This record gives sequence, structure tokens and C-alpha cells, in this order.
Amino acid sequence: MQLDDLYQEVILDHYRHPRHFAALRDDETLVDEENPLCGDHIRMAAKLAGERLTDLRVQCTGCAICTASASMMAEAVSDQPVSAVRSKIETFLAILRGEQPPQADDLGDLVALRGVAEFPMRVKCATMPWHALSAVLQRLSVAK
Amino acid sequence: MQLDDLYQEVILDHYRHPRHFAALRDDETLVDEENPLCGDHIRMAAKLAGERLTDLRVQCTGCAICTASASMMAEAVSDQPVSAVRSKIETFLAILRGEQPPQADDLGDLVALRGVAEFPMRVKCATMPWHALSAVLQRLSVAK
Amino acid sequence: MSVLTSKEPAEIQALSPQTVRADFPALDRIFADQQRLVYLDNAATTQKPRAVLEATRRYYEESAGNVHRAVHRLAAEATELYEAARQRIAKFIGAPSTRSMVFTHGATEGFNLVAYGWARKFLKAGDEILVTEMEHHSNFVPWQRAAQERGAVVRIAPILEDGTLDRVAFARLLTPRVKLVAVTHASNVLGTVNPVAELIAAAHAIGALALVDAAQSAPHLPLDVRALDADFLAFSGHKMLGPTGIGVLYARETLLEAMDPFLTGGEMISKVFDDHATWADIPQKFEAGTPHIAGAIGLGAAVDYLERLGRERVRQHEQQLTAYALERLGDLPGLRIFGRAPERVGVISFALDGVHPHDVAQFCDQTGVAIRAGHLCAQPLMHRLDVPALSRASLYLYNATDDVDRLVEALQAAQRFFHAT
Amino acid sequence: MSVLTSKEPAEIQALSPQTVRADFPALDRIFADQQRLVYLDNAATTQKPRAVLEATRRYYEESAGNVHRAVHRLAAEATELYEAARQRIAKFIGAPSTRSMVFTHGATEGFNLVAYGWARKFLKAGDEILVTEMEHHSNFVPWQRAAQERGAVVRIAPILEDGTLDRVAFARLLTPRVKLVAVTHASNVLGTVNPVAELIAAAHAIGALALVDAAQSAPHLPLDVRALDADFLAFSGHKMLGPTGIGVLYARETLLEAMDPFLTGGEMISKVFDDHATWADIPQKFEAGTPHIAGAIGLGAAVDYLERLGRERVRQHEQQLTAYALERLGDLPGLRIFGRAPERVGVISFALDGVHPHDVAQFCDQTGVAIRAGHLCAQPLMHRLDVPALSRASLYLYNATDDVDRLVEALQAAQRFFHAT
Ligand SMILES: Cc1ncc(COP(=O)(O)O)c(C=O)c1O
Ligand SMILES: Cc1ncc(COP(=O)(O)O)c(C=O)c1O
Repeated sequence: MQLDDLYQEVILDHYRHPRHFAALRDDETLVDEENPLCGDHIRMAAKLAGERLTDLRVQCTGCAICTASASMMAEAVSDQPVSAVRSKIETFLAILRGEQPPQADDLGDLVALRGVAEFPMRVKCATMPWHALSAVLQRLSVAK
Repeated sequence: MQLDDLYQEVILDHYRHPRHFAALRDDETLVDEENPLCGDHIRMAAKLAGERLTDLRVQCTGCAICTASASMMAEAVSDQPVSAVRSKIETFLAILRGEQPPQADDLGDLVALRGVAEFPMRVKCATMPWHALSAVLQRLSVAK
Repeated sequence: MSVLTSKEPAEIQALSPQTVRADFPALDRIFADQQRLVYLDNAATTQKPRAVLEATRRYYEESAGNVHRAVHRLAAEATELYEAARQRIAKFIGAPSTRSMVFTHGATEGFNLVAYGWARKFLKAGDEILVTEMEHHSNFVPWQRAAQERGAVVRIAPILEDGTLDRVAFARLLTPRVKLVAVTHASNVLGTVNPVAELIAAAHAIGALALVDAAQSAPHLPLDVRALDADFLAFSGHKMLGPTGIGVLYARETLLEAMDPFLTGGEMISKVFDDHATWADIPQKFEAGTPHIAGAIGLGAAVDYLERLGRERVRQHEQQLTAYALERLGDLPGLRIFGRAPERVGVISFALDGVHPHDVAQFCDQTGVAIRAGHLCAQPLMHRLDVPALSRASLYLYNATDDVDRLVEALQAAQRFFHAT
Repeated sequence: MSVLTSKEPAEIQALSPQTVRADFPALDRIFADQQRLVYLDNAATTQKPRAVLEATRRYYEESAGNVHRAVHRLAAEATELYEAARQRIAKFIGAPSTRSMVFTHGATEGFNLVAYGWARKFLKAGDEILVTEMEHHSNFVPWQRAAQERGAVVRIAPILEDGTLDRVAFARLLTPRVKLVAVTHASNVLGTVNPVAELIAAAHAIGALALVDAAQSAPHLPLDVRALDADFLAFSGHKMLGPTGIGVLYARETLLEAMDPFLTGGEMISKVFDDHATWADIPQKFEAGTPHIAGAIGLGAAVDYLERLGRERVRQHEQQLTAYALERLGDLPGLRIFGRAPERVGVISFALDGVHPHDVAQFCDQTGVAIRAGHLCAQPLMHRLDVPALSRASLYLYNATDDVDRLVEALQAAQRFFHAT
């Protein structure tokens, strides 16, 4: 277990310069989740355009892993069909559980987070934004 | 620790042929005590003649140590002045606590129970009749 | 039941107690009088194999971090070891998931947890809890207290002469007022193995829940909470080769979720505000404070050890040895055995004419044979049997026929010693 | 407070951490990258000296009987070891007798025992329990729950900017409605040592009882329950060199006698009848079931070890080391320390600008330095300090200036690593 496995350059880059991050108003926030253990806090807003997830914005205070995961996720799923988003969520969570799903290669930068699986205490940091995204899809499909 | 230290011949003799034992009527019983842990059960009756303890009778179902202790005690304190009985109780309990009181020699046969101090789990068996006797004195002095 | 005599040792040696004994450093003990320790107080607590001592030592010497809380390596290793133990013990009892596995400090705490977290929350006035006459105090007094508080009633199903449950009386007492059936899987006095699967089915049929005291079964019998369909089941590590201070409560996930927490504090909370708090997911919701990490790891190793030996083999060995012991003890004049159930574990309680149980145990001890005497934490049963106390010999996987022979010799000598005039 | 720099190591070495370290096998650990383990998570749990591991091993390998119940030698030895441990720990905290010493499985269970056995019995609607803003969840949530059940109220005395208790506010909140003051002796976040003797005297003056959370003081400070005049005091073994799963609740004998039992079952009863039960004498009344025998014996050995080193020397060593750590950490730009009480223990919580506490701890760990990050089981305090989480380094007797130096290097490297663009 090397530190570089965890904090790869691409992760640090997303941590320092997160994408799709914004301060969210309460009335547009679809999901508000917190990990009481470490104080990570994430809020998300998004819209549906037909079957596409659009205008995904994230507000996140958390550790480097959580922040980078949220940023890379937002980049990876923005303007994607909901079905593709769902499959990315599944793939990502499987990887973090230490499994090796077949479609792992469509994750792009996100494979950098694979190393987190080696650090069980940090897995929650990486998966929290994805669970929040799941909840966003849920909210949007109910609203539809 | 040898078994003979515990079950000396004189103890076995008192166990097999307890002195001053009798079946007691409820209305003459002054004290009724039980050790729930092992089921030892003791009842006592006695009278005061002036300052003397008389007519001490014991009903006891218990192990060899408890029975012998009760029998030897009854023999040792019967028809003795209450003050002497009290001092015997104190002396005996001190010995069983592993202390060495100065007047130990006036205990006679009872010194055979000294070995019980080496068997902490059995100390209660030996001391229970003496605690009951204490309670008897208490009852008699209140009644007086 | 087939009974083997000392002339047919082949079958009995199937487990090879000699090999097994070598795993238990405590059994090497030689007393001053050159007697090898014969340990027959296994229903009280068991000896520990090297593998268990090794596992706890390794935790303390290499990975002594706290669990669930920190990201450093010691804490991560401790958490992994602790959760892996939970997983292995869950598998050992057939639990569907680790979410239903709460670490406690023993069977007693397990019953109390249910008495506080479930009974005090869900019992109403007039409800009943049905137990049996052969329960250990720990599966009796907690219900008495919870019932008193809630205006509920504890009913006691009697036993028959042979030490088995009176099924007719049990059926009669199992009315719709009963909300919980709390019954021991194996009696720590009579050795009786109760037909818990059937009793649980009967409880469920009238809408009651069922709790199993597995303190004397988990160490000895193959155990499957799903096959039993138990709602709650608890046992202690120290009676099954594990460390002291650790045990397990298994409970259906839905029940754990519905129950109130019991102990509160660190680990078991989600959020704490000035005026209220919310709870962590199960099973953490029931594990307040720093757990007994070394204990859990040691119990995991104990369970591994039992599975390595083979639970069916252990059961077979103990059954044969129990039959041998019953036969040899049955031959002793003046010895009365309490409990003659056909389905039983190797717990044998007895009275020796004219010798008080404490003297019996003391005398045996002086020959190096450790047995127990007293009310055996079952006073209601002592009243029923009309004895102040009993002596008890209880067998485990490292015992063999030579241990039983030593016991028999000691008892014979005790009779001579105390009866001589 | 005098501050020693690394150029004056003589005084700091008075305890000789080098010699002390040799007693702790876990501290020999070398990680793959050739880094020696630097263990600075002592407020979570501590490493164990050989003497403690030896004592528990000896129990398991030689005297593994159950306590209080049997007459055989193993049981007698176990009982003697167990009760001797109780006696030594009683002496260690100045308890007037062993009757006031209840073995628990940790500080958390101690507080819950009081919350169930005392608060639920004696609190009335409108009564108040006064705690402080710096309490650990375990000395907070149990009172919240007991208060809710009884219609009572928990009041929280605030802290000042420097992390000490606001004595003025405390005095204002200490009205005659208060029936219990529950306060930590030393904060596991701020390091603050509270003036508990004075707070207890104030509580007694208005007729309230006082409970002390000694989880972070028993390991570090000389402690005397009679000098403090505490009514209840609880701590955990695993935070003071002892095994996991064991702790102690001290309580005044008269209180223990008046309280309801908490856990029920074996050991804690006197007589059990079909419809009621009576209780054993204290402290057994509060020790239901088979206790953590090995744990108690190990804690006894830990206490012996601490006394052999000398508690004043331990305290002096830790004070000097804490001063050194505060100075070195104080010199780091971008590092903010929370808690500046003049009277303190070696618990130092801090935030590093722009690096999340979890990343700080993770980074330190990769250099072999174990520190903790999170809410530190003190969410109300985190709200008060307005931080989501903190990093925490906590010192113990085997730490020395080189450990602090390694921490400082790791923090500097973390700043470079996470801040580089
Ligand atoms: C101040 C304080 N109180 C109580 C506790 C609870 O101790 P335990 O988890 O051992 O029960 C802790 C440790 O976590 C603590 O630091
Ligand atoms: C049948 C039974 N149930 C429960 C218990 C209680 O176990 P523990 O004392 O380990 O909590 C025992 C052991 O004493 C037992 O034999």
C-alpha cells in the first residue's frame, strides 16, 4: 500500500480544482447527505432533459478522496443518458467493493480511485458522492 | 494444600456424629440462614440463663465443613458466658480470615478448622454457623 | 443409544483426544501430587487452544488499534480482524448476514439486551413470556424483571421425570398471550437438548417470537439459526474455547432495526445533537463504546478451530464419551444422575448419597479432577428436583475415557472417605 | 508552563522512554518502508506492555476456571486472581473498599449502568443532569436517554475560548433542580483537565451527586476518588495499557446498595424464585454472568506496571512532552490547535489549513505516524468549535520527542503534498 496508490496525481488535481462544483440554493438542492463520522457533507442539484442527466452541480466539503470522487463523477456522468449513469454507478461501486466488473474501462479518470479499495477506512469517502447521485436519480424519476 | 488439612479426622467425626443437633420447631427457632450458593441451611435455638448461653440446639443440612463447624461450635460455646461466646466468635472468624489472634488456643478442637483458611471457596461453609450464632446472641439480647 | 465400554476405544478415539489435548497448554498442568489435571467443568468455562491465545496475542502485539474510527494502519487492521471474526462467527451459526450479529460480553448480556431493547419496548400489560423450568438464571431473571416493569407475566413450562420438557404442558401454556418463548437449547444441569426447532415453530404459529439460549449448544452441536428459524439466539465465547468477556447475540435484522438501542455512547450513534441523537446502522447500533476487540478476534479463532476439527466429529466424540460416562457413573452404588434425556450433551449432574456436593467436588479436586457443585445457576430447577445443590461433570472435545475413569475413581474414594466410621 | 526544546532532552528522558518502549512489543513494529511505528492515537486505545500480556496468558494457560462458583483449584485460582485485581485497582484509585468497585466492559458500560440503575430509579420529572460541552458521547447520550424517559432535562455547561469550562455559566446552571453533575476529568479532544474536585464540591453543596468520566485521566494522572469525593467514577482498561473489554465503575457503597441492578442473571442473584429474585451483595449485584476474568487480571497487571513506573513520573514525562509538542506544532504555519487549557493531558487536536483531517491522518499513517481524525465522539463539541472534524495526536508514557518530531515532519510533508499546484 503506497500513498501514491491512494492520492494519485489526477485525484489531487480534481481535489484542488473540482469540476461542476457550485454553491447551491436550498430550493434547487435535490439531495443533502452527510457522513457524521468524518463530517463530509455533499449536496447536489441536477435536471432531466428527456432521458439525459443535465446541469449536475455539486456542493461538497470533504476530504480529498470524497471531493475528487465527486468531481470526477460529475464530469463522467454529466449529460449522459440516465441508463448509462446507472451503469456507471454500479460499476464504480463494484470496483470500490474490490470486485472487477467487465465494463470497468468506460470509467476513464475514475479508475484512479481504484486504489481506494485497498484502504477500507476510506471507501466510504469515495462512494458517498455516488450514493448521493443514486438518490438524485431517484428524486428526478419520482418527480417526473 | 493436602486434603487432610481440610478434612481432619476430628472434622469428619463431628460431621458423622454432630453434637447438639436436633430437629427444631418453628416457634423455638431464633435464626434461620441459608447459603443459596451451595444450599447449606442452618437453624438455631438457644436460651439465656443469666449471662450464660444455654440449651443451644442446631439444625443443619450442609457440607462436612459447615456441619462439623456447627457441631464443634455448639460444643465449644454451650453453657458459656455470653462474653466468652462473643470472644470465641471473633477469634474464630479472625482465624478463618487467615489472621492469627492471640487467644487462639482456647478454641480446642476448633483449631482443626484452621486449614479451611487455605481453601477460600470453603471459608463461607465454616463461618456460616458462627454468623448465625452472632444473630442468635443479637436476638436473645434484644428479647431480654 | 449405543454405549461403548472401555474395551472398545477405537471409535471413541476418532477425534484423537491425545492430539487435541496437545493444542491446549492448560491441560499439561501437573499438580504437586503428580496428578494430571482432569478438567470436567466445561459447562462453566472451557480451556483455550493455542490458536486462540495466538490470535489475541497477535492483535495486541501487532495491530492494537481501536476499531471503526481511525484511518491509520493499526486501526484498519484491527477493524478488519474484528469484522472478519464477525463474519466467520456468522457463518458458523448460519446467520444470513453480519448485520444480525451483535458482539456482547456474553450470553447474559445478550438476554439483557433483548430484555431492555425489545421486551421493555414491545411488551404490554397482560402479555406473557414462556420459559422452561430448566432455564439458567440468565435466561430467566431478565424476563422476570422486564415482565414486572411492563405488567407482563412469566410462565414456566415444567419438565418431566427424565429431565425433558413437558411438551403437553408447554403446548397448553403457549396461548396467544405469549409474545416471547425463551428456551435453552441445551440444559447446563440436565444435559437435555430441547427440540428448539419445533418449539420455535409452535411459537411462530401463535405469533410469538422465540429466543434460544445457545450457551451450552454452540460449543457442542452444529447450529444453524436459519434452520432453527430463531428470532434471537445468544451464547458466550468462554464456553467454546474462546476468551472471556465476549459473546454474540444473533437477532433477525428487522427486529434489531425495530428495537431501541440498549447501551448508548460512542460507535452506536449516527448524529448527536444537544437535545437528541440518532443511531448507527445495525449491528453497530447495539455496540456502544470500544468493543472487546481481542475477544472477538479470539472467538473467531475458536470458531475456526472448531470447524477445523469438524463439528460433527466433535459431536460424535462427545456423544460416545457421554454414553461411556453415563454407564460408568450409573454403575456406582449410591450415585443418582439427574437428567436422562435421550437427546443430550455431555453435562452430567448427580448426587452421591450422604456426601454433600461441595465435599464431592472438593474431594475430586484433591485428586486433580475438576468438577462443579452448587445450584448451577438454576435455583428454580433445584427446587423442582428438590435438592439443595448438585455435583456436575461436563465434558468437552479434549476429554477422553481416561478422564471419566479418573472421575469414577475419585467418586469411589470420596464415598469411602466420607462414609467410613 | 515551562517548555523544553529538543536541545534540552535531559529532563524529558527522566522516565527513559527507550527503556519503557522495550516493554511494548507492538512498538517494535517496522513498516515495509523501514519506518518505525510512531503511535500517537493513545486517547483511542493504548499499546500493552509484556507484563499485561503475560498476566492474561498465565490465566489462560494455568488457571482458566470460572470465578465464584466452583471449589476446584482452577476456579479458586481464577477467583483469587480476579479479586486480587479488583483490590489492586481499588488501591490505584484510592477506593475505600472493593465493595465499591464494579468491573464493567468499559467506561461506556459504567455510565450506562448508572443511567439505568440510578438515574431511571431516582430521577423525577423536572430534575436536571448537568454535563459540559466537552463530554464524550458516552457521558452524554446515556443521560439524554434517561432524562427523556423520566421527563428530566440535560443541561450543557459551555466552554470558553481556551477550551476550559466556563465556570460562571456552570455555577449559574447548577441550580437545585440538578440531581447529577456528569463531567469529564480530562477531555479527549481539548486535553483540558477539569477542576473536578471543585465541581464535585459545588455539586454536593446543592445536594447533587457527581459522576466523573476518568477515561482520559486514569491512564495519565494520579487519581484518588476519596480526595475528589466522587460519587461515581468510570474508566476503561484498554486506554491505560490494559486488555480490551474491561473497565471499572467506582461508586459509593451506599449508592450501589440503593440502586437497582442493571444486568441480571447468574452471579448477581442471591435467591431466585419462580416469581421474584433477590440480589447478591455489592459489587456482585452489578456483575451478572461470567465476567471478563482475563481482562480484570490484565488490568490489574497494567495498574501494577503504572505504579512500578511511578505515576508522578509518568505525569511529569507527559507534561514535558506535551509542552514540547505544543511548541513544535504551534510553530507550524497553517496549523490551528484547539484547546489551550493550562491544566491539560497530552491530547492535542488540530486543523491543518486546506487539508481535511482524514487526509492529514492518512498521510501521517503512510509515514508510520498513527494519529486520529474525525468527530472524536464529541459531536456537540465539534458544533461548538464549528469544525466538521479534527485531527488528534495523543501521547502516552512510551512516546518521546522523536515521536513528536516525526509527527511534525509528516504534517509539513502533508502541507507540501496537498497544497502543491
Ligand atoms: C473521555 C472519554 N470518555 C469515555 C470514553 C469511552 O470509552 P470506551 O469506548 O472504552 O467505553 C472515551 C474513549 O473513547 C473517552 O475518551
Ligand atoms: C445454559 C446457560 N445459559 C447461559 C449462561 C450464561 O453464560 P455467561 O455467564 O457466559 O453469560 C450459562 C453459563 O453459565 C449457561 O450454562
